[in-house]
Amino acid sequence: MKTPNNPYAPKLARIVETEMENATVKTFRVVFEDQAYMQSFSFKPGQVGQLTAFGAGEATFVINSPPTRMDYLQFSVMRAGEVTTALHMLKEGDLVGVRAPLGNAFPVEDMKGKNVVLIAGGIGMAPLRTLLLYMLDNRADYGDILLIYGTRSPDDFCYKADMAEWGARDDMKVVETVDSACTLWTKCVGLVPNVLLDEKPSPGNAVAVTCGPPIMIRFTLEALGKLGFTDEQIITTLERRMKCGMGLCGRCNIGEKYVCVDGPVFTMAELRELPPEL
Amino acid sequence: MSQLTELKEAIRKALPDLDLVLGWREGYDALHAPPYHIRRQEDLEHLVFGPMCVNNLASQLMHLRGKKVGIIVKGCDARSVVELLQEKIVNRESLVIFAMPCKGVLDVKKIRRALDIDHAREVHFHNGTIEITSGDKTSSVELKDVLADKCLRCHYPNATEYDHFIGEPVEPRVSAEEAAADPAMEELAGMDLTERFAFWKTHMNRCLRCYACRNSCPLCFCRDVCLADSRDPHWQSQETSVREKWMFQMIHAMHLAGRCTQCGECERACPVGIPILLLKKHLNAVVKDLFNYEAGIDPTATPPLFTFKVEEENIKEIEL
Amino acid sequence: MMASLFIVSKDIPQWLAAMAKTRKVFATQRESGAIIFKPYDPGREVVFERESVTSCKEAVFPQTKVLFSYFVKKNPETGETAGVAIEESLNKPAPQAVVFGTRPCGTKGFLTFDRVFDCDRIRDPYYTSLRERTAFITLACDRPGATCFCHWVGGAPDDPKGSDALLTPVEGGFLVEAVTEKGEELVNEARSLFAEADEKRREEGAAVRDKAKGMLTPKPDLTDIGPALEKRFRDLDFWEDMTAACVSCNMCTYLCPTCYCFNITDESDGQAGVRLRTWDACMSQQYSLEASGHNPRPTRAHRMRNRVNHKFWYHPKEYGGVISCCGCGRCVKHCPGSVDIRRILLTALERKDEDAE
Amino acid sequence: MSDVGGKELRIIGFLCNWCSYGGADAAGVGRFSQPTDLRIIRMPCTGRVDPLFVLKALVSGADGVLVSGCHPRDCHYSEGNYYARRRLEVLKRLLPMLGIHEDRFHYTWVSASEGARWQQVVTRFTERIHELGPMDSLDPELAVCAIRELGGENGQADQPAPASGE
Amino acid sequence: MRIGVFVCHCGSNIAARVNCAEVAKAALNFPDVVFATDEVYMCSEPGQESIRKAIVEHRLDGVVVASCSPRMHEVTFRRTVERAGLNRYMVEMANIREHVSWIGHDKDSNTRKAIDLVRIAAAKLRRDKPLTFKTFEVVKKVLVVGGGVAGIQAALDCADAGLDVVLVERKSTIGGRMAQLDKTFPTVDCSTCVLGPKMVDAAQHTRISLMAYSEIEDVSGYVGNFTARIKRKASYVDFSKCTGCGLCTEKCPSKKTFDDFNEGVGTTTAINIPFPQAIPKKAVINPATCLKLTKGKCGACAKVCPTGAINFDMREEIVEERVGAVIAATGYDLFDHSKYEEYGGGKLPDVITSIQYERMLSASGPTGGHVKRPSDGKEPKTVVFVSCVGSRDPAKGRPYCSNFCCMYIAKQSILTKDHIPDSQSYVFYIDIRAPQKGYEEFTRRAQEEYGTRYIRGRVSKIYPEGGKLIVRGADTLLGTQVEVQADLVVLAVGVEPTPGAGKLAEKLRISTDQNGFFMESHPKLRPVETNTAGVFLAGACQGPKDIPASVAQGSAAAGKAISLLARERLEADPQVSHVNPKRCVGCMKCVRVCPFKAIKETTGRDGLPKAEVIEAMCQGCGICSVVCPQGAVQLEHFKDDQILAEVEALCRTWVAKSCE
Repeated sequence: MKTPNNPYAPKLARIVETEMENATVKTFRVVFEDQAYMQSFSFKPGQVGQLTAFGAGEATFVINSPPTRMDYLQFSVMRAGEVTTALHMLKEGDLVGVRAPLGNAFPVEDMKGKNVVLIAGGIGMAPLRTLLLYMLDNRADYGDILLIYGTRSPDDFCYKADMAEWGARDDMKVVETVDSACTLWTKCVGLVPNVLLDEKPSPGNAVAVTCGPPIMIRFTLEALGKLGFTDEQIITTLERRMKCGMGLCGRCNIGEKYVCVDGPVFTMAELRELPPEL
Repeated sequence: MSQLTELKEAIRKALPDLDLVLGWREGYDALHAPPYHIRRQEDLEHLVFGPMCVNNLASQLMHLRGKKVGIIVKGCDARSVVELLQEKIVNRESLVIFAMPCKGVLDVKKIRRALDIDHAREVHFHNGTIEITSGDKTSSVELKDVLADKCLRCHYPNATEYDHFIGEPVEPRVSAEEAAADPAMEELAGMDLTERFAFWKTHMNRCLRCYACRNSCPLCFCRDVCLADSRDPHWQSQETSVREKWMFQMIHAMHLAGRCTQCGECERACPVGIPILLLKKHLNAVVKDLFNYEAGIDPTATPPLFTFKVEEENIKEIEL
Repeated sequence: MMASLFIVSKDIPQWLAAMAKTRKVFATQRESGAIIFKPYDPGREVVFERESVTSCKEAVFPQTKVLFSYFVKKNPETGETAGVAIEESLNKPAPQAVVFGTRPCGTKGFLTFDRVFDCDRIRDPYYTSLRERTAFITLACDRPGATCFCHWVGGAPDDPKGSDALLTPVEGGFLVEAVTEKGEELVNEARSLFAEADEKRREEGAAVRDKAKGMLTPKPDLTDIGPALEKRFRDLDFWEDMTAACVSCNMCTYLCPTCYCFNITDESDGQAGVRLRTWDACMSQQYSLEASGHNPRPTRAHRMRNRVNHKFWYHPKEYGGVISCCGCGRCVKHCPGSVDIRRILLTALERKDEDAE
Repeated sequence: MSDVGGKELRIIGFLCNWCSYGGADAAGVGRFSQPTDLRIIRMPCTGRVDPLFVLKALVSGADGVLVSGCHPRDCHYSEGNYYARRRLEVLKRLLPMLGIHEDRFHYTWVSASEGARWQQVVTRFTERIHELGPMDSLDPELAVCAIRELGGENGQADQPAPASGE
Repeated sequence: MRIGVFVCHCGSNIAARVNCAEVAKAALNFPDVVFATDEVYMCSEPGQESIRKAIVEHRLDGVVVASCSPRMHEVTFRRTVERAGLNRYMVEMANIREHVSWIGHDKDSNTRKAIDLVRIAAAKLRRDKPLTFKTFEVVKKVLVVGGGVAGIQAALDCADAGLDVVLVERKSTIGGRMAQLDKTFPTVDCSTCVLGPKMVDAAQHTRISLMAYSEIEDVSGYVGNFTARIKRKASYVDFSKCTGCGLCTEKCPSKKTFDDFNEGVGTTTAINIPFPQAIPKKAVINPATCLKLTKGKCGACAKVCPTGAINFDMREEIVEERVGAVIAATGYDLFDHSKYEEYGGGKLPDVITSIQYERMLSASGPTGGHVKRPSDGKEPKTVVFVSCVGSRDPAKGRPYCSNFCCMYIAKQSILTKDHIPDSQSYVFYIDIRAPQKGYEEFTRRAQEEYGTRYIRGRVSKIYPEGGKLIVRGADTLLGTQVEVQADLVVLAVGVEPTPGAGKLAEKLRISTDQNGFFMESHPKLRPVETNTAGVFLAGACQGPKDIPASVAQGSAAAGKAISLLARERLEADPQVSHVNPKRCVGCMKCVRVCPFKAIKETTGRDGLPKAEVIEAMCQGCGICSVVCPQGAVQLEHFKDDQILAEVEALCRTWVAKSCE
């Protein structure tokens, strides 16, 4: 029996497809069992969901498919702890629980008409994927799109098929980079912030969205500053340990803001208003 | 020169070479003396020492690894330090021990039971009695009635390991044999199995899983990565069932077997008065009996469960 | 408010028994020297003389709550997963409950829960289902202790906010005032036990309350506590000194009537399982520890900063200036290190004009 | 000798792989009949047997726990059973203080060739547990209740789950 | 996870007493089990094939086989799942034959038990992880400890196979006990003639480096990568210069030195070459009796030495060798018969040991091959041999049989007759043990052709009387007391481990049996292996054995070492402990208890101490795991969670049942 609007209760969803992105990241495409719910389901790019691996628990992931493509919801799971390990064990046809959408989204309306610089590192590509696909599906609404995506080594890239497709498009620019040179890699070599400085995107009428490991973010922010981007023009997403996903359980707060409801998307200007506790 | 002045003087001299010294300061009333860090010479003015200095400062040492730390110890606290030295959690070279001979510390719960006081504004000790001023009322009680149980049976009032010994050593209050006689243990021993099972069930039912016992224990230095709230390994669920709570106390007790110095911090810390020290006292007696070993005496010894003898004199194999 | 009534002390058990007929009654009882809330048991004495060690959070926010159970159903022929049955515990209605003998500070603490769990943004069905069915009969405080500071945070020893009925101890018994309809109902159910309180008793009651208020120590002005704490945010030395006595246990938060943080964990055998909501504590190292090993609040100093800031800065900022501390003093009184949150506040206020570093 | 007195009780055995597990195998090979209450968990060495496994079993519903390994001096890893002996002896002496009969737990040494001895150990231990009867139970875990209520025979979930842990 | 359960009937071995179909049916309800079946023989080719097929068809991640003991077929089924593409550790077994069907009569109880065993196997499997081997390089060199016949054989076989060998011998010459023997049974051929060429081969082999007069100081490391520190004792003779000419021994004035090689039959000089065929043939000074070393004067040897090899300032030195395998061949020592008061307590000069007698029989021995009574030098006419002196005598702490005494007694009685044709030998024996090829015939020859009189019974007393020794004993066959007036009594003293065996066992981290002999890994199937990987046993150090058995074991141990080191890299068993650095607080309790020194202290990223397992050294006992209070050290495949899952699988079922 279900209590209406019980925010703790996950909805059942079936895994329709899985894909190993790299050694530690597995992508799941899921569809709600309740067809009506699936049809009425809506979300905004950047919002997250809680996935339940029955038997292990819940963990938070961004919905990295765009709301413009609702055949399934896509989540990419990096194996790190108990729940993610349990999720990795799941196969096509298995059931998961989903609580979504949670949190806020990228300001896709405000970004309309602007040039967009996407800067991703590692698994940080996941939230940018949904944003990018959303923009590509509404291509006319946005200006120039530049994607800089860096990983440690060529094997670590996620969404390799997407990358190939985006790289082939002439209405956006893709720069793939790896931290250090290696054989058979003919594309860019260098750390993301340095590549960004080389690319020199203009801050004029632009928004930069960045997501990745903390160290990359730190230097990327510095680089964006050098390029002339203001705090209002820089958007990032935060990660915190989360449990409830609705601002109750306490742990994901930064000052009075809860990453799970007020985030995960923040502009740098917003972050500067919060206590420095990252 | 009073003992406190002497102590302050010793710390004053040592402080320049140390990151901090662990001591006690005056608390919100005269019966409480919370631990604090002496970093600067001027911090010394808050330093107090006396029967209200109940906390075992050795519990703090785990947090302070990597620093050069001074610590003020009572006799029983020193045993915890010795144990930490044994287990290499503390490096002797980066520790300066100021030993204070101790005549016993207060049990605030006993005072609350004995005297109806709300706010101990002033506390004075006159030979054998404690005089407490609360509001405009002053009442007194015999010190022996409000000392912590462990102090009534203390036979290690003086630290065995130290750099500075402040004042004169005090005589142990009781002999080792008298120390072994423990009314609480005798009470538990007097019960039959069913009664004991019920005893623990009742007590554990009250447990909040707040882990004050664990975190106050100087030897539970793995408190941040404790099995009780770990998912990998997954020993315990977060349920507040008697089963989980009791299981935790079993883990606590077994992990302390042969290591516990009986400082009593676990039991003192428990907000709901669960007599958890009983299990540890019992295991200490077992360890003493089996291995003739007492924890916290010799910094170079190996606790008995981390070693063995090919022939165990005191373990007789029992055939079914 | 209903007119004052009077009940003699020895009739209290009868009142409790009357309420216990149809409700779950929590009352303060002594166990091993500690006064705690336990389900009322006619065989056990109910004690009032001191504030209980535990708050009565358990009544509306149980330490363990099964959110739902689940079972992975199999096709009995093939063994393949056929579905997952999820059974929410909400389906079983919670019993009506009465909490008897909280102090005004503790009762008021539940208003913090109300603000968080039952607001425009979200309505937590587990909380509200219990909260709606729970009544609080509060005992006005006649002698604040060394650790009390309800008046610092907008409370008072006789503050009826959040209570359904308020008792005041007087000679031979208690003055009883129903604050809400629910309270009135509870009194009326055993109306024969109560007498109208005469003028003398009412005056005595007022005197008891005034005396208690008079015993309170002067209070500081906490208007600027938010900014003062903000000033100290980067001052980790400050927080380290303030937590020198802290052992980083969960006691302060578990005893606190306003702390509501929780954890969600699953327990399962791989096929059948439960999702549990259990109390959690921001003083625990694992509270904010991420799977990567990164911890934004790695030391007790960081964690204490968050705890104090949350009560006196973040929560007021979010909820119109209301401090989420009820001043009951449990965290001070029972802390194994006697960490005094008041000292932290006063020191922060003292240094509010001083910049960090 | 079949079942000891009808209804089976709940006995867990932790056996070291090298000696006692082999001893239990030898008992099987020799067709040395034994009571069937015991469920054996294979361990690499008694040195791996954390006394807490025993306690966990006893508070979780086991009526008896048996640990068996190589005789002293015969440990495959030289020293495992020496450590085990100390730990398990301490454990044995803790049990009565918890209100658990110390006879509910037994540790012993049985080599891979001692099938007959294994038969004796199992038989006597099982008899002893039957003399003691089932262990006093603690409240069942919530998770267990859920399994019971939801599990049913074919996994049909119809019963409501318990409300909470109040 | 997707688990398949396979219940084996084992013909009727299981099926007769367990309802296998019922077990499979029950298993299908267990968590994560998506396939369950029962078959007649799971281990058979079709049985294994059905597992393989099910893994593929049902996309299984792991398999539970309910059948016989894992000690029987775990390896089999690991291979089976590996062939189907799973990791070999993704299989768990439920032992429903040895632990169920063969021991329980009641089919219902058995079936319930079998279901529970499958339940715990599946519960554990859910926590199993694929484990992969790590490989490491090996040092293709073998350390052979002991230069007796077993050690020599092992060294030669290894060297012939192309491995470098370091042969370490405690004494100044190799050859061991066999070199002391005059003749060997049952062929009665010359011991030195047989052994000599082997000794020479060993000395001259280009791959063998011979370190005589040396001892093992300590051994660290692990299979494939041991480091041995070898102590070269101070011989005061530079072996590189000494030619073994023997001039020094002629001039040495200190002639009362105990003659070790001749077992005290006669004395020798302080500087000494044990016997003419010694290899290496080098002189060694006994510092206890050398006048120069004890009193500071003399130096006669140095004066006469033509090569200037004498060096009184020599000190012992430590040599380090890296080796991949170690063969222990330290041989045996002999029982000290002075413990037998009834045989004179070692005080009767004409009661000698069999090895002393052997030296007397030897033509190159101290008596030049003439049998003489030590007391008066007369030729004995009546010789009594007493067997089992320090063997098969639990009262003396020697419960075991020394294996070859019966045979050499027969040999020595035959040789006695050869040397002194008019002599009469008596043998007091308990049983005659002569089971090998030609042995029985040999003992019969002693009796029938050489007239040796065998008396079955223990000797109760030996005492001197009128220049003779009265040997009193029982003849248990006749049931009478017997007294023999003997000229010489030879005690067949039992075999015991060498005095240094215990110490060496510690250094090699191998165990010893209750009698102090090195313990083999399995008495039947792994007789020359030990429980420390890469350490093998040869010869009597493992237990009393005669020459052919020692030689065979030397070759066997060599074979094991050769096959081990034939690989370039070794695989480390992945069932080892690992430290989770996020949980480790650095208390190092694990380091303290590890019997294999396989855990070391390192520094973590936070600069604090952390424990770390050296995987190749870890043997997988899990002692560390139990002492780690926070569960940071976990033994793969036997993690806390895996064992807890097993416990909980049982307990939850039980509790759930009792709730009903």
